[in-house]
Amino acid sequence: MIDRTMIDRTVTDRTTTDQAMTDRTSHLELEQHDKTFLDSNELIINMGPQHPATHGVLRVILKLDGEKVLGTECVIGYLHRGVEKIAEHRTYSMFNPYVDRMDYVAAVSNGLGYCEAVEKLLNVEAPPRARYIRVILTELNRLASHMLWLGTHALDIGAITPLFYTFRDREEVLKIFEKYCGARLTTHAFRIGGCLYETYEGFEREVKKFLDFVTPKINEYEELLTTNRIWVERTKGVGKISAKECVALGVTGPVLRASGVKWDLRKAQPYAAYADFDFEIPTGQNGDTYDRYLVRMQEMRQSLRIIDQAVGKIPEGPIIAKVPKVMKPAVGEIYHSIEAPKGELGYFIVSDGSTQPYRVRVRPPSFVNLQALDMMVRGALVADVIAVIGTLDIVLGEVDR
Amino acid sequence: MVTRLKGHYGSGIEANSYLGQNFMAVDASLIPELLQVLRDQEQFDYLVDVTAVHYPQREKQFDLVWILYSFERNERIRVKTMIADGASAPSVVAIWPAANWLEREVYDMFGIQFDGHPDLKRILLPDGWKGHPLRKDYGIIQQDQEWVQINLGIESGQ
Amino acid sequence: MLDYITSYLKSDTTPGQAGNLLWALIYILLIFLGLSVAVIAMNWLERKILAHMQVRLGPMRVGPHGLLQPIADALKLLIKEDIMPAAADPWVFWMAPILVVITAFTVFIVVPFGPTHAVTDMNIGVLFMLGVSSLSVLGIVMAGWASNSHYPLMGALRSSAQMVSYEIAMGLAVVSAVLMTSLNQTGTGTLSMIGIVQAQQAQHIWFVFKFFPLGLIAFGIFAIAMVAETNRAPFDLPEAESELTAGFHTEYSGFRWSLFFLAEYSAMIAVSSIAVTLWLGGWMRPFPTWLSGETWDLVFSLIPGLTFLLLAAIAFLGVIRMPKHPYFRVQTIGLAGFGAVLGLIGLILLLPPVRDRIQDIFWFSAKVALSMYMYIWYRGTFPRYRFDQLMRVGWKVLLPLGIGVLILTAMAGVWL
Amino acid sequence: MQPVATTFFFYFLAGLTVLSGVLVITRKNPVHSALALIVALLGQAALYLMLYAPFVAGVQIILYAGGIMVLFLFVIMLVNIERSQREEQFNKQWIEGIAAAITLGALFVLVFAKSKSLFPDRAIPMPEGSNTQQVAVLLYGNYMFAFEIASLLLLVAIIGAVVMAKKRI
Repeated sequence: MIDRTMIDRTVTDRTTTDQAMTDRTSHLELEQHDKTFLDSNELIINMGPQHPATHGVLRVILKLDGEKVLGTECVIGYLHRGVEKIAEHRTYSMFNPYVDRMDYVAAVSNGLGYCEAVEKLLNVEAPPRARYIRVILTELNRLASHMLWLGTHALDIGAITPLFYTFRDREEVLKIFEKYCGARLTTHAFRIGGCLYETYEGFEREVKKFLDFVTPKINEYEELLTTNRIWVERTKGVGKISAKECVALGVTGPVLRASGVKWDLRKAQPYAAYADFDFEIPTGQNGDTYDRYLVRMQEMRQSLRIIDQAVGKIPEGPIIAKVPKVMKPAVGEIYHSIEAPKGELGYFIVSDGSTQPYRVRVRPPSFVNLQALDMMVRGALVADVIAVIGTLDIVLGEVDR
Repeated sequence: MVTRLKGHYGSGIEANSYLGQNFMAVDASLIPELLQVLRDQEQFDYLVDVTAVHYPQREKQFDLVWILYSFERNERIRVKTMIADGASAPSVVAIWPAANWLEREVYDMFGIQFDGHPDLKRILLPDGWKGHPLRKDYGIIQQDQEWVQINLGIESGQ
Repeated sequence: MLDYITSYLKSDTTPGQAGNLLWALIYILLIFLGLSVAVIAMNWLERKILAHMQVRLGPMRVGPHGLLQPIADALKLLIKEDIMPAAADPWVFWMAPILVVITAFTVFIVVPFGPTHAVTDMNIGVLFMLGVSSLSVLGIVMAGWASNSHYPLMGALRSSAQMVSYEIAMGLAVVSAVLMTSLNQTGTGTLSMIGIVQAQQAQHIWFVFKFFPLGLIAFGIFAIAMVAETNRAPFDLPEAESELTAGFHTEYSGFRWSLFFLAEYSAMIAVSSIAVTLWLGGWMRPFPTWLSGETWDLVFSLIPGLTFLLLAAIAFLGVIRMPKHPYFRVQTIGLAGFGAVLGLIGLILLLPPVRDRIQDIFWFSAKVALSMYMYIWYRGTFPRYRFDQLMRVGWKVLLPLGIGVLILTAMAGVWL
Repeated sequence: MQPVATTFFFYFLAGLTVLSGVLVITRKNPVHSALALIVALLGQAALYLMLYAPFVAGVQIILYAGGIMVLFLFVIMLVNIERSQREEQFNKQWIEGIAAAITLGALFVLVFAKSKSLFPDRAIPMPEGSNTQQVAVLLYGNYMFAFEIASLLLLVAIIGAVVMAKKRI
């Protein structure tokens, strides 16, 4: 009875008067369309910050003509915690757990990006065994992230069942994380220079077992949705974005690939141990919500493929490189980015030679991708806004940092 | 590429590399033009990030950084420039629409004005907030007490 | 007194037609009670079935297997604060849920649970049901408007457009079924609910199989339109939770909200009973011609009692499977008691005088229950339609199809 | 069967209908007006029922109350009510209204006075059982042509509405 419990989370934002809303949206210029005498007034709707479909505390101000969206404005920052400011007051290794709290759905990826960036700054390399473990955990995390996305996206479009299926299967990933490092969500799995924990007894066997378990499950999701008429109608042609627009707006990740750009940082600028594995970059053609869905489903299969290859040949050896206890990178700056489940996740770190970073800038994929929302939903219907927010796969923790 | 650009723009450009990553320190006056050239002629069609670094000791307090990427060449480049506090930088929204929110965030966090930005206002912090938190002189637990008291109705956000 | 009751039971007319006010009131009371129980049971069943479709357990805490959950929920709703938005239109806001509930319950006076088990038999039975249930949209529109808030208003707009559109397709499907009733010697059809079932009895066929596949298509149109008409998934746009938070009842709480809930479920039962009456043979048992004869009559008359005994057996299986921990003692006893009640009902239903009387009601309810299960199934399976797609389905698919079926049925009726 | 308390129900329903009719023209809020109109229409439907015309009553409910009034409300809800309330109201025109009422009343009185010659002594009571069938026979038998003409008129109205509402077709 999920929809009944949601009722308590009523939307109306009582602190904002209509007047203030009109002021905020005054810049949303109206498209001139042929007016007839039946045209009604524009309606300004405040979607969020507490709304079941905005995935957290995103607030979207919609300017509507009936059900048609004339313009949107995102109001973000409700979850702003000043991660970048915190970084300047922590040592390099103390800041490591904080990055998990940005994209809390894909915490392992965040940690990987940060650790690799600092490693680059320190000019050390993680040992091969650590890199393999990193790849396995990161890909498992990508699976978990995509599963969560699929469940919530389907829920937004009205299919309530996939959510429970994906959560059931995501649970298995989280169990592996828990066994590996004791945490399920904000894992802090990696350390600068490698990994802190050796794989637990039977890690490889369990991961293999998970692979066997999850492959039919992904088929199951696809059975539920891929050819479902309503699903196809709701997603095909919705929120179209072309490759050119994607590039111009800096949109990355599955959204970019669904528009037909075969670009994945794991291939383009391989990091960790990705150069060793054989996998494909799934792409779409139309850049609509359906293609993004297909691309992510394919990506899940590719992740399985990578894990399958990695788990079979984890090299022996140390799991952490020799890094000083007190890290003092030389004065300089570095930008390192990885392919997070949502897109390009970059860290720009400036060192002043002390134990604390002088400046850490996170390039959040969700933040940049969310920018495309306005372009994607103009002229669409309210229901499409929900579908597009879902398909952008934003995590507000990362948007607001 | 750098030599070509240098030949064109003279001494305003200083190319460098650190740990295998290329960056250019550029005079602020060259900025919109150079970035336009980088996009149009050198195929840096993807603006990865716009950010800034605050050096309060310096005369020109801010380093403004554009991180660019070229799909064609699979290559990254950072373009840096120094601007003084209170001075404004040219906006690159016309070149890359992606810069819209990124520049708003830089404005929000550092207070750097961008000329030609279509809608420069705070993005992460509330509209009426005073201060720019990523400046070095802004303390880590510092807050706009007045805003907190008026809008949240509590004594302190801590 | 006893004579009075038996004399009534032996009569072959509904209390409404006989002008028997007392019996009519008793029937109304029975239907009201039965509906309330059905809504409560439906609430529990929907949560359980949906939960099991979604690899969950559903309610498990209140009572054995959550059997008391709906009652706990009802209590919670009754004692919840009743909030009315400051800017709402109080009068309309107050009227809306009442109107919705009244319409949802009024339609049941013509629902024929058996040849005589209806409050009354109206000459315009089907028309009455469609007309009165179409009034419920007024309540929804009033609720959405009176809340004076954007989301309910959009929900109300959606629902008015949706219900008006689907009523047309629904009407066409109904007319094609009504046409089939005129296939007799006199050539006159009927709109009376009882008359329609009697026509199916006379023609020895459920109308869903009549003029195959015409009856099936008409039934399909009605089955789709009735889901849209009751605002259920995949046509639940007026209360699309992920888009409009809760649609027209966003601003309602407590008792008023529970009235909407009650009305939604009884409307589902109402439209299901129209479908059952028109196409699925109403109170007729399955295979009236294929498996006819004394023996089969006896076998089918035993099914109601056996069904309840089966349910009781399932309950006792649950009792056996209950953990043997003192903590579960109350739950075990409760479940055993529930099973015992079910078993007792089953045994009573096996008694010859009861089972002959109860058969019609049982088969009718069983068919309605099947339709309700379909509702739950849809909800577990389908994503939600978008508004323009919903309109397209209604106007461009169902409406032409309905007209086509109507014309073909008329032609088939004339020539076959 | 003999209906119970016919007279009471007649006056009750008639009073309800007239009262809500008055409310329709006196309410300032158009939604309230529309709701009052719905009550009037329902009262009318009940009166039809008392006249042993269940089919007409059913059609009255399904078409007017359930269909047309919903569309009315649909449009009214989109109108900015606060603005429309500030505008000049028609119900301020007392003189015209009274004049119209007097004229109409005079007509009614005239008809009532002369009813002996206008109508047959007693309307033929329709048998309750097959009312719908009789309506059908009349509509599709005796008045087939008029019925079809009316449907053609409605078709023209639909096309006209589409043309007026949509500039691009």
